[in-house]
Amino acid sequence: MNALVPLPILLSLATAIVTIFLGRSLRGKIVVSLGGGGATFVTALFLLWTVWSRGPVVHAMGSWPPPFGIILVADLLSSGIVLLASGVAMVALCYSVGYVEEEGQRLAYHPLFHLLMMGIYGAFLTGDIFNLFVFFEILLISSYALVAFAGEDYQLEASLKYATINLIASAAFLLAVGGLYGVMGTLNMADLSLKIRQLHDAGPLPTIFLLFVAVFGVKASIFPFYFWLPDAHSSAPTPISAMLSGILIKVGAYSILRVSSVIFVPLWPDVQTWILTLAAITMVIGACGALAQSDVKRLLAYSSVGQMGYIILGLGIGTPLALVSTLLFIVNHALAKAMLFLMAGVVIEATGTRDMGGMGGLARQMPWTAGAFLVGVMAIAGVPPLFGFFAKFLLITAAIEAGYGFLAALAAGLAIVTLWYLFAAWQQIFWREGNGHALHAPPRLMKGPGFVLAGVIVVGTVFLNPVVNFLRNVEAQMRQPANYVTAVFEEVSHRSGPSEESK
Amino acid sequence: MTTLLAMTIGTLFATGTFLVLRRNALKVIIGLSLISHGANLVLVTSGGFAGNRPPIIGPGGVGYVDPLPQALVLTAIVISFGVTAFMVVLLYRLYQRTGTVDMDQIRRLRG
Amino acid sequence: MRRPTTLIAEIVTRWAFPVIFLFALYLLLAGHNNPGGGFIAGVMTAAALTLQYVVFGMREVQRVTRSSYLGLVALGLTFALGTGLGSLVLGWGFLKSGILHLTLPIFGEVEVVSAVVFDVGVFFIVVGVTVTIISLLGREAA
Amino acid sequence: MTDLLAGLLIVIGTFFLAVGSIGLIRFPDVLCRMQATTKTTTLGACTIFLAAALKFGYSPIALKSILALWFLLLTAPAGAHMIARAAYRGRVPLATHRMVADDLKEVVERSAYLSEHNIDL
Amino acid sequence: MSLLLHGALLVVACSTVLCLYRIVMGPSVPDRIVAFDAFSTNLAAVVVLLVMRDGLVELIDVVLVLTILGFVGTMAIAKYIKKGDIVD
Amino acid sequence: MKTQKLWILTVLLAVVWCFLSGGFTLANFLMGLLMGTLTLVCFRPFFPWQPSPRRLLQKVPAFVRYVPRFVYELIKANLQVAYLALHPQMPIRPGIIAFRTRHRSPLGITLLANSITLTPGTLTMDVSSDGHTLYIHTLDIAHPEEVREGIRQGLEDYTVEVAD
Amino acid sequence: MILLLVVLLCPFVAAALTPLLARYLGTRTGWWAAAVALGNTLALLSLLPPILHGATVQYTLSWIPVLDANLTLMADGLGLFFALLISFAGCLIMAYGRFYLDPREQHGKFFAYMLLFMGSMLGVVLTDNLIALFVFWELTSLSSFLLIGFWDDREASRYGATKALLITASGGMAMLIGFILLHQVTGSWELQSILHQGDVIRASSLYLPILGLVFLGCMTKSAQTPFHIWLPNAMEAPTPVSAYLHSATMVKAGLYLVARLHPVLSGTEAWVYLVAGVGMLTLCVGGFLALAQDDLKALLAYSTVSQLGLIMALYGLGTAQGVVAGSFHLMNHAAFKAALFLCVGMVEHETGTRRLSQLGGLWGAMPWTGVFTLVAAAAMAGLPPLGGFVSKELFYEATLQVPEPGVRTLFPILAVVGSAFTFAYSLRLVYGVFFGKPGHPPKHPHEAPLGMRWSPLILAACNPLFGLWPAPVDHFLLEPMAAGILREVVHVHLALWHGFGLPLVMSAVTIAAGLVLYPAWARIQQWQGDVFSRVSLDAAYDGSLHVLSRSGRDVSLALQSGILRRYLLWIFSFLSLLVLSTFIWDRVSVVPVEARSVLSYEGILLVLTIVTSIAVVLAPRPLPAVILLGGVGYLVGILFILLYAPDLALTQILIETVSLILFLLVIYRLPPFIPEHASPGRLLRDGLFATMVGGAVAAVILATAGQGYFPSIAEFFLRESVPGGGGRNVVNVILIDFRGYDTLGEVTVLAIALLGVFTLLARKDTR
Ligand code: NA
Ligand code: NA
Repeated sequence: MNALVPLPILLSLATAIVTIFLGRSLRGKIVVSLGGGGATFVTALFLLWTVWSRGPVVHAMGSWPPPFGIILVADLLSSGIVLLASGVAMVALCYSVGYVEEEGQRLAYHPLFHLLMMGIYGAFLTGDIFNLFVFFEILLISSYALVAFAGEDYQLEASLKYATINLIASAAFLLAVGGLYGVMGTLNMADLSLKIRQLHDAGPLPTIFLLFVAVFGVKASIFPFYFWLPDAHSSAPTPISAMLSGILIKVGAYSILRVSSVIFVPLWPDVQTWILTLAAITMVIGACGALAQSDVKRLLAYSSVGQMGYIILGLGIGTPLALVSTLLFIVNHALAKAMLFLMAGVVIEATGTRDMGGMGGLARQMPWTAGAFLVGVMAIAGVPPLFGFFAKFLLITAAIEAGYGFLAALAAGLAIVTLWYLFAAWQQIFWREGNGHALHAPPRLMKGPGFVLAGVIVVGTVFLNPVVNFLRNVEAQMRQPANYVTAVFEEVSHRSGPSEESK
Repeated sequence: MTTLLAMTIGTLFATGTFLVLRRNALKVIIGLSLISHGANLVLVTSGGFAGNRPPIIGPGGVGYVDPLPQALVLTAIVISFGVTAFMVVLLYRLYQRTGTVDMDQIRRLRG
Repeated sequence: MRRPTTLIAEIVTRWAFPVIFLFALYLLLAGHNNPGGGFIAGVMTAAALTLQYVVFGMREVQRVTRSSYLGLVALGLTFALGTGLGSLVLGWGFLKSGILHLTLPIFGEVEVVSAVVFDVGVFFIVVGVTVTIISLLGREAA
Repeated sequence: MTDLLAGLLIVIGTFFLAVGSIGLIRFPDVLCRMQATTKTTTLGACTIFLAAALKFGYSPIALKSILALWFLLLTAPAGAHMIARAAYRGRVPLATHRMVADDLKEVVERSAYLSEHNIDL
Repeated sequence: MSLLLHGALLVVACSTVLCLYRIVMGPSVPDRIVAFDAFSTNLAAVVVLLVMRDGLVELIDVVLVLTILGFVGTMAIAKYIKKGDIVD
Repeated sequence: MKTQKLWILTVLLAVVWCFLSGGFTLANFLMGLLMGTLTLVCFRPFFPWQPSPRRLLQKVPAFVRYVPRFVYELIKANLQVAYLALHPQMPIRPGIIAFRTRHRSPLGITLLANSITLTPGTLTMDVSSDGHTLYIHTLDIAHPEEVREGIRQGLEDYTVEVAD
Repeated sequence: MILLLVVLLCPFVAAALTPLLARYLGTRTGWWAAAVALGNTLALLSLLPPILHGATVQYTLSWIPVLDANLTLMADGLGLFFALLISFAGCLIMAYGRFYLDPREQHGKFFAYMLLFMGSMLGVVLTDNLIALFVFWELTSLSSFLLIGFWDDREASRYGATKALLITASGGMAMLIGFILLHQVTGSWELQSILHQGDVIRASSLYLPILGLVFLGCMTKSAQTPFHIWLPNAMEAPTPVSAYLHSATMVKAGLYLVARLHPVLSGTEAWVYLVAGVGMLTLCVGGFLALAQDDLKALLAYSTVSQLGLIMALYGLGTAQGVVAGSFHLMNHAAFKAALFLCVGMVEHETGTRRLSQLGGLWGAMPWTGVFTLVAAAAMAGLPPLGGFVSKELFYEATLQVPEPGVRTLFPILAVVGSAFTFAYSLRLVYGVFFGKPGHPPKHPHEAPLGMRWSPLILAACNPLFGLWPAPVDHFLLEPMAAGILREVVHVHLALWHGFGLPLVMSAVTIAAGLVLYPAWARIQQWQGDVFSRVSLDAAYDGSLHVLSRSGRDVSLALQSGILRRYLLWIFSFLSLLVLSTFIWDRVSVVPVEARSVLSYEGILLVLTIVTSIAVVLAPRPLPAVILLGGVGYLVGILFILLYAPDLALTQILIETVSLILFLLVIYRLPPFIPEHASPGRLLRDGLFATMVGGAVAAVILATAGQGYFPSIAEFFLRESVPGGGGRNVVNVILIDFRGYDTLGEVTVLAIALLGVFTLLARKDTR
């Protein structure tokens, strides 16, 4: 069963390889690509089921016991988010088939997509801090390539800026890993967790912790590290925008969650103020940026900045309730923002413009698209009854309970601003008198995926109890790093491989 | 050794930073390369300098330096090579399409 | 036809190339016990091929080698993934290396490590990637 | 004995390396500097390689040193030739006031003329 | 012997500095390439001296690599310099 | 094709392999043959040179005469450069002279050109496209014809015997 | 009782089905919607008997039990009254809407939204759970948004929709925080439990915040001054929507909540001053504004504002009398105001205009409409023998008996003033439309179709009924409702004739003052026009949105300048700040571990590296810069040798050469370095930043390198390399075995880089 853990990563890689081998065969690439994505999704389901029923599952690469070898750990958090990622990826893939032009698909689109997914899954599953760096780089470089995929000026520009900023972050990551290794002599997260708890004097660890937070903050696009996001997320091909905003930025939040809940547990007070401050500023910046946009994708991108502010805010408050809200935000934003991007792509395809001023009146011609878009808008704006509301509600509750009245008020106030710009955007696109231009009908494969996500959001709202219950379990597991550590080191006693024989 | 190396690495980061803050995109990429040199050296420095022979097991097996940072750096070097290669080509394409490598002029995306 | 470089450069390169390539192979095979390994060997090979490009010109070399290096990358990835999956299927976990001790007539005691196959995969990938990038750019520059 | 010889070679090699670098600094134009490096630096390095070969006797180090030596002797002149050619054709300013002959000038100018007017002979 | 080697290392290191001077000061690009070539050869010598000093067999491969790559690099630069680049 | 003649190259490569693997043992040599073959298989068209063993053997005496001459010139060259480089006034009279060579084989031209570069005060700068004229930069030219004569007698006589 | 759930879900299900049914029903969709509402009304009536006996009807559907957010349905007198109001008014208005809407309009969409609203509104009044209540509360805002924007091609509709949404949602957000605080105090989300804890709540330090925040929500929803500004703009909605949402039901949600929380929040001075004070203010402001309107719907909108203020004031008095009076007036208001809206709708439908200046003398053409309007307006004006008269008398009486001394004289005066305005604008409405000079409407007026007249007839007929025969109202509606609010048994005995007393005098004064005010409407109109062109709450709303969006644009343009360097300055400075801060605040010490001394040549090589890297910065052209970069790379390789890392040295040197070639191939095509034109100040600044970054990095290294709090795991690799990994080169064994996964990732990165390059270069088109 433990072999299930690396499978999402390996399946993605294998799919990528096969699609490279397939050369320029379009049909073959699409079939393999969708098949691989589907298989990964199914694997992720099994993985989550396994973890749910058996507790954290650990896979030691090469059978080398932790802390020496690299291990992959699937606990509820990681397997849950892997499932989320693979689901959204599958939807985005289907969309891509309709969206990405044939030549692009014949080129490297499919392998790059799956390699991106490989990086994402790896980053979620790995239990080794340096391996995390490697997977970060995988997902980053494939996203640079995908952002620049269609080769337009602005895409190249966005990709260059995105890559530059993230390269600096990578250097900082190495600095942090080097520092951590210099002090602790190990790279395994569970081992680090054990050892840091034994320390009486934290020494330079606060520095390192903050460095990690900053590095992950770049991925999570916290202020002042977010500058790449509005450019990259708005310029990328639409399904990639959906993946970047839906899943990729969550990797940063996830990593902060990981290092703070597993490794640096005793040092949390040292960074909490920073995190809260930056999260608050991020929320404001996201709102400011979104208010200024007339380009629908750029607006959605800025909205992602703001949402990341909420996610990080919950993380910073750090109470169980706040963490549940953060998780709920992650799920909500992953589904809703991905859906909004996909639908924005439909609208752009139909009207031939990204400028909302040039759209209008689409509700008459595309009522279902309008409805789905509205669901997304409501979800992001946290309009009840969709579960985006509950994320917001829990966050505010948690902030109040933890005594952060100001932050609660800020979150509430900015929620209104979010509501404003999203509804205004929706109005601009779907209401008003149409400009009378003939609409270009987007392929069905582009519309379907958005509806699927909208459906998932609605169904998820109806069955919110199991979702929240699951997230509470996730949170409870996170709160007990001992579980994680035990699961990792139990691995040693369970395994018996050739290395045992040679000793 | 640590102090002098720290100074060296600091200089690599500083010069890299200075270059990254220039207008010419090529300088930016060169700056990034310097920074990644620095970062690689950080990793190799992290293990400290105990030991005085390369980690290649031979007779009289003591005094090896810490092999792990070396392996990590190897990975890091390769990765930064890959990324640099990509960026160089990206820059090339950008120049082809926009006719400039001036980062102050490559600012269609703003606001 | 105009020479991309000169006669002297060409002749020296013809002499140097096999040595460099052999050295690369040596680094590949010796890598497990001495400095070297798939990556280093791969870059070395790529450097040798680059030298060929530089001296003989892109067109000439492509006429001679004719192969697609993208396929080489995919092949290398298959090698690397294959060794990992092989051990996974055998129930040892991903990328578990096996060691085989052989005693051969002339070579004496030889250790065959399955991880070396992985290293060969790495070698292919590195050669493929480096050479393709350089030749693509070279074609642009030409 | 071998140690003594090796030591001597090291001294010689080091001397030539230093001289090469000094020449590199002092000579007036690129072609003259090249004269310094291709000869002295190459010989200096070769001498030191030889010293290593001598010091370690029949050993991997020695064999590889010899290989490196051979390789250096093979390639250094070719490299120098390529640079010199590029330099001259790129019209690097030379110390012309000291030059006593230039047989290449005419040839290069002719070929430059031909290539400028797209004439392929 | 060790003292000699140490001295030799010192001298060669200084000689490397001279090469660097030429790389930095140019004035022309071929000057820099020549200096670069000499620089890598000097570094190869440094490595050989280190090998001799510490008896580290493992490092000798580096010498070969440096020699080979010095050549490859020089050829590449020599080929790809532009006319406009030759003179600063 | 002359595949049958490739064995000599393979053996040469096997020797190089032995250098690389640190010893002339049978195992290394066999491995070298394998690797040499691999090299030739992979990059066959890069090796147009097909030496015949007999001609190779014939060249040995010439080669033996050439090597000491070359080493002598090499040392002389270095001392000369050292003298010039360290001399306070730096008494040089540089210039570029054309040199028509008797060599006709590419290998010979290359050998001569390299030898010229490594020997006193001369450096092969360029070679004409037919390969028959070498352009040589010289550090200290008293008279161009003297330099040409020096090269002819000091090197070309020997290299022509070795490779042409 | 599951019936409650059925009643609640029925409109939602019906709403979902409506677009589908509309394809077959066409213009008859309205009947379907009205039938649903009627069914709901009947079902709710069946709940009346138990509630009359003081029982409550409950049903719980668990939704998110882990968050205690369940669909706890509870119907008591208050809830049932509202539910009946919602369903019954819904039935009448949707039946009316079927005629009102043009056959070419999207009936399916319209009635789906209406039913969605009806369900949401039922949810508000029938849930016991505050979270669920909030959910429905926001859903009413959403459906109101959709309905106001029904004619989405009109700019004014979109403006009104957004305005209503923003203001009510803002209040809702405040209310949500209030609920959260309430939950903190009481530990429950269930009203059943919260309503028992009045003393706890009032004693809590959070009482004032709770009161303020929750009341803010009620104020915005019920259009209390100064948040009344959205209601007039909401009149852009089709008239049935105005009648239903913006007079009869949705705007009463705030009143409902005030009534609902009456037991726990009232009983303090703060309650009276806040709730009643705001109510009184709203009463007067609304009336004053209503009188001057030219647009009939605007007049009705402000009148609604005013009347809602009246009811709010009554609830705010905190007395049982006030509650009864308020509840009764609420009922009356629903009847007369809905009737008036429908009548205005008919006028508009038949004449094509709503402007008083274009109307007049319609009595002859539209007698039925005229009668309905007259009756309803008279009720609004508080004339006997209509229900409005009774409730106004009760209002006066209640204001006269305020316990708080500070407002004992003020409130009655304000009550009279507000009512005088009410009288005046009622008069203006009736007279201006049906009497006086005939106007010049765009269409030739005639009576509205019969089907359209039924609903206003029924609604208008309620008014004399309430006034002349209040007993059933007392018994079946008012008593249970008051009991629901006050949570105690209340006996109400309403009568048209109250006997002589101060209230009657006040009524007389009201009528007199109203007659005085009426002719002044034109002057008031002019005055308002003058003032509002300079300063108004609407302008404040628009201005604040404008300021918000402009400052958003300014901030994002300032930060997202498009200039990479500025982004990097932020990032670098923040990274170094973060790092350096820990050395100061967290007192991280910098005590380097020096395990090895520096030999002379090592020193030279290190310094050489430093110098070379600085030389890269100074390089004048791309090529030298790249060559020097290669030099740095080689030197780093040599440093690796000094650190006993042959594999690294090999890799570094190889990679450096290949990178050099890559750079060469590219700069071959790139332009030379452009002059930076950097001022010395900027160079100095960049230099300082660079130094700061370098210093921070050096500090981190000094603080961490080789500190070794724990033995490194590297021992394992050295030990296991040969036996376990089968190789003596530990680094290689780590790479391809112990940490082969990293290597797999690393080569994947390379492959991706290639794919990226491949794609970039495959796109052939150039500028
Ligand atoms: Na390797
Ligand atoms: Na290796």
